[in-house]
Amino acid sequence: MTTAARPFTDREVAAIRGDFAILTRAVRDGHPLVYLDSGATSHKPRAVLDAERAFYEQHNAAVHRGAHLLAEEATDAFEAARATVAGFIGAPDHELVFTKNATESLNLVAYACSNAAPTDDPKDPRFVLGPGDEILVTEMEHHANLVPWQELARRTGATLRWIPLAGDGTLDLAGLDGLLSERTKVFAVTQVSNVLGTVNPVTELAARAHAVGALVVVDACQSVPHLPVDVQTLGADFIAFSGHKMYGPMGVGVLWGRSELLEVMPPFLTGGSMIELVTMERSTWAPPPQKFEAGVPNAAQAIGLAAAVRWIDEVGIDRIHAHEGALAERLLSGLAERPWVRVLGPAAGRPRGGAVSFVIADVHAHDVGQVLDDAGVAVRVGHHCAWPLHRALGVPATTRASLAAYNTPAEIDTLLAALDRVPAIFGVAEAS
Amino acid sequence: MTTAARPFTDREVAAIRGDFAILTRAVRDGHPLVYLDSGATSHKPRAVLDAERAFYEQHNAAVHRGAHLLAEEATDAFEAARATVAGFIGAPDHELVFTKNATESLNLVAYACSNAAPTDDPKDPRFVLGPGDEILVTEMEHHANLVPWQELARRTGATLRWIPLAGDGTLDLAGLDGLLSERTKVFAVTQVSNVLGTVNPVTELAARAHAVGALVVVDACQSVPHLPVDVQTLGADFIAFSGHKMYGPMGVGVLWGRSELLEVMPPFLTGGSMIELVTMERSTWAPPPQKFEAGVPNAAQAIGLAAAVRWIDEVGIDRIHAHEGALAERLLSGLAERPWVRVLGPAAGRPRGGAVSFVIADVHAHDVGQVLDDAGVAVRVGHHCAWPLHRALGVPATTRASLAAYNTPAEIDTLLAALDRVPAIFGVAEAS
Amino acid sequence: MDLYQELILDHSKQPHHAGLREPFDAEVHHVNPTCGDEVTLRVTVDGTGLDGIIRDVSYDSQGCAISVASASVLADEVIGRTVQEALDTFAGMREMLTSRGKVTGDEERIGDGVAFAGVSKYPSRVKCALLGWTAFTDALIRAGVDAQALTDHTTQGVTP
Amino acid sequence: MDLYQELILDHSKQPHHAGLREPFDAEVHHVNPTCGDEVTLRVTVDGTGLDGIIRDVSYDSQGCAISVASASVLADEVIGRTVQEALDTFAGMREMLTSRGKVTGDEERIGDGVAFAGVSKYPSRVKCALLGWTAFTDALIRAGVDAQALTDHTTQGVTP
Ligand SMILES: Cc1ncc(COP(=O)(O)O)c(C=O)c1O
Ligand SMILES: Cc1ncc(COP(=O)(O)O)c(C=O)c1O
Ligand code: FES
Ligand code: FES
Repeated sequence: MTTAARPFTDREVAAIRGDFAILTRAVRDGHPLVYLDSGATSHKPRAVLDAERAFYEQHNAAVHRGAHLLAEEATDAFEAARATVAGFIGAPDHELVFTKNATESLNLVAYACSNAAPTDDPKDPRFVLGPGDEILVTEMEHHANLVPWQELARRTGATLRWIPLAGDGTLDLAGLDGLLSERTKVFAVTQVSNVLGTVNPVTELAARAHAVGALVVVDACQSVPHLPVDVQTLGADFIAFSGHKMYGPMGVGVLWGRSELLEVMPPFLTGGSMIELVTMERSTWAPPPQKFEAGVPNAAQAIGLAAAVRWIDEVGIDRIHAHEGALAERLLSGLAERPWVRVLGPAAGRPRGGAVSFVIADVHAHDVGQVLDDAGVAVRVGHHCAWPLHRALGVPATTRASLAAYNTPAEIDTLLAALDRVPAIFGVAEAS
Repeated sequence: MTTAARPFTDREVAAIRGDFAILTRAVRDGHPLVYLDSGATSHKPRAVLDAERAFYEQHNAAVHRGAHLLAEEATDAFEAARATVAGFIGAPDHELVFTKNATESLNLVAYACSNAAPTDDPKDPRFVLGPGDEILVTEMEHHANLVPWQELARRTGATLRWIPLAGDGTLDLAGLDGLLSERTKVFAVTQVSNVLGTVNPVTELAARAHAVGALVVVDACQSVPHLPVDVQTLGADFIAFSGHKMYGPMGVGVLWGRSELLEVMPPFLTGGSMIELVTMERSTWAPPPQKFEAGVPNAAQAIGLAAAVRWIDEVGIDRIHAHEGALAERLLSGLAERPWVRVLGPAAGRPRGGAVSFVIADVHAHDVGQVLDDAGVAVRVGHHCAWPLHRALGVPATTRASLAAYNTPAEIDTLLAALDRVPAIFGVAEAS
Repeated sequence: MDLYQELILDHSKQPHHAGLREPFDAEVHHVNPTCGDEVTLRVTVDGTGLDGIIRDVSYDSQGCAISVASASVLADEVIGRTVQEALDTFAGMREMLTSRGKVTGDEERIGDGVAFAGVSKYPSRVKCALLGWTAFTDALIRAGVDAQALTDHTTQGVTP
Repeated sequence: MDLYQELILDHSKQPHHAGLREPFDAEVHHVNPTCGDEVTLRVTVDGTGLDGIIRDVSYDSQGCAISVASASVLADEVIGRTVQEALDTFAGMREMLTSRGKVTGDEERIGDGVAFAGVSKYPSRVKCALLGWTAFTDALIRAGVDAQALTDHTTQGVTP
């Protein structure tokens, strides 16, 4: 990443937007769509839809299961997709597991841990949890990186602990020494908050967790689509992300894991394609990544995701990052001019991802969102699957604008102008 | 299903084939593709690809998560897809859970059972397994309906038992009384064998399993695409099938369950969209089907699957069944004329699905498949993810031709003609 | 936008009968899981049949303008009425709200509830307007009103 | 089709050195999980270095024509050779087989192995032709041949 990466010029954004048919849509009485909900799911460029379709129309077959020409072509395309996506995060191919979404990826690791409970086979002790052991998460997590660990704790008798949120929307690391100990078997943390845009110091946190022997699982859903991520330097043992948030199709996610760990980690979903030998009595497993990909794989979606990665590579992830950063600054300074709006999360100028959440006193986020929607502006409202975070912030719900490569400065201005209708409609004092 | 349903006429098949761009492909030195591997995955008609693309280009959004127009449209489309697919199997909408494939559907039930292990909450005893309890499967199962139960047995201490295969490729039910008892908590069986085409008497078996209080899980992967399935009369408690085998996209599967059971069954994957309340300490669950659909759903694929169902409805599932039946008879009688070929599974005239597997003495199935592939004929060779079945049959591998609506009598003849090269190449006595 | 009718905004700013009062026969707590909003609602009802009289409805509503206003209108409409009348109003509200803009609502039947007609065009907000109402019917059951009679009655005339 | 060369068919019908013989220094059992085929293979080797002499290779191969013929050619090519020569042949075979039809194979180096050149155009059959060879190298290690030397040597000149 060159630090000098520039936001896209107007002409460049216009070209980018040309790749997304949906962006020409009119919504609600003819307003042009202003889509500021890419944190929930991004749109998909034509290249991605074309890649999926081409696969179905030319090479469709069950991969890793056939010896005929189509099956060979499909398998080649699927494995090439794996290589492309792996390369994007600096990983070797065989460390990349395709799942259906990040939620499955995180559940995969959590269930693999309970499958490592001591039985007949000796299992790698790093995956074995029991009473007295601890799982450390944070109060900032998306439910997908919280509930699976609550459930792992329930299944194994381990204890769930968490790093609390600080007032400024960062993690309160003051008590970290007391939270990390030899008992900590797993540390799960998000790289970028899906609500606040906070960028967590994952590398530093991972080093501290590794020092006590914990496995480090990073939720990279909101980082991989928005900033360069390199697993070689990140410090994590596993990362999880979803294709649909990074210009890729729905129905495909990724789990990356260090090969040394994937080798010894027990499987999760079992069935076809992930076995080595099967008798009625027992089965043994194929090597990773196949061990974790049971059933006929979602090859079309993996191939679509690879096309998304090529698309990102073409426009440049560093430029996407710079572009979203500039838009976020524009939004933050616009909001700062409106005293009735309170932005949550890191102050302007601090590192942040492309999500900005705010509240308006006495107006519920859903009502704010409805007014914006009425002007064609799509944002997300509610707890954004991060309910404990909202409780810690003392707000029931927030309004979130989240950015992607195709957003423009003019769209930020449309959002701000639509927002200005809110005080009048709901009788909020504009000076408050 | 009218018993008088006719196979497709030549003109009708030609029209059907027109919906599948891939069927015009040339393979291996210009041979027209003869695709007889639909049991592994079927091709997808244009209407399915168009439906997915239209969703992405017009309504793409994260379903059940947003309040803006696109999110509402996407949610409506997704729920309409659920209703369409549910209607196809005679189920009410809320009993239909979207998964990524049948493998996930089956794992879902198996893991839900281990999540029902007695902890703080009282769980429904039907899902609670422990030492002394039994899981009954059959020797005919696909690995996807075997290994998850082996693993459930391992996790809970329950015992796995199985109904053996009879010599004619049906289930040997002679000892069923000894296998079913009050200890049997789960009975898992396939409706149609993916190797032999055997149609199992599921309704009768389910009644016997219910009589001892077992949950009945039916693998409907090879039935739903090929014959009318109505869950109201089938007798099962759960059925699992995959979209990609029934003209739908990859990356989507279905679990159907009786609502009374889905209500009390513990969840499997946890995270966003499947919760009711989340605190750092604990979470509660949304009602089904959401309880079982964690994460941003594979809406595009579900919508594609609904388009596949509409496509099937248009051509008629009863006619597909009749068509495949006629093709299977043509294939079986062609094979019967070749003494060096041995067909496995039910004799001609007995009820069977659209899969025909055979062996040629002294020629390995992969070599047979290669000769066929060389003539453009795509079949599957190997153990077809049913290794124990092959062991029971005493063959290491078989060659399987499996049928779909788009296959023609001429394609069967091409297969037979290509097969006739095998004895010469491998020096097999043709009279043997 | 036709969603935020003056009447809805007024009720949401100054909800009628708000606050939790004693005495009460039953209290329920309902959550809208899609947004996390909550309502605590109490009822006092004389009798257990459809002819029972609803003496009081008091509530604490944490939510959007629609859900707060809906609880307020609910209280206005049902206090002092029979269970049967209240359930009629609920059935009328639900019919209108789930009609996707097709049913405008009958003022005779649902009173100020007609102000919520615009909600039916926004499927994700329908739950907001129904939150108080489902809490209310749940509370009636817990207060001893015959559940079967209640269900039979409220499912009449409802767009499925 | 250029896959089933006469030489491959001959070897598959009458595999050379087939059957499991005594004595042996190591026996391994390898499975091709994609098809379930199996090979049991024994080696007898004098010495532990690259200069060790392979005295015998005996095997029982359950599989397709390609895998049976490959094991047969393997035995022909390596019996009586040094470990170093055998590994050279393996490296050459692997280079050719994984080349997707680009490398035709060097008869000097891999002998009758050149008959398998056509396999490289059928990616799903490459494992068939390599099954015996990976079993063989595994058996060498179990027979005490220095594993590091072996890996270093066989990864030379291999198309990645
Ligand atoms: C009978 C049967 N069950 C289960 C499966 C598993 O389906 P999937 O791989 O799509 O999960 C298959 C196909 O692979 C099958 O044929
Ligand atoms: C930070 C974060 N983690 C996890 C997820 C879960 O992703 P998915 O729903 O695609 O599994 C999301 C998005 O929903 C997210 O933003
Ligand atoms: S947004 Fe929560 S009830 Fe309306
Ligand atoms: S097909 Fe099994 S080794 Fe060739």
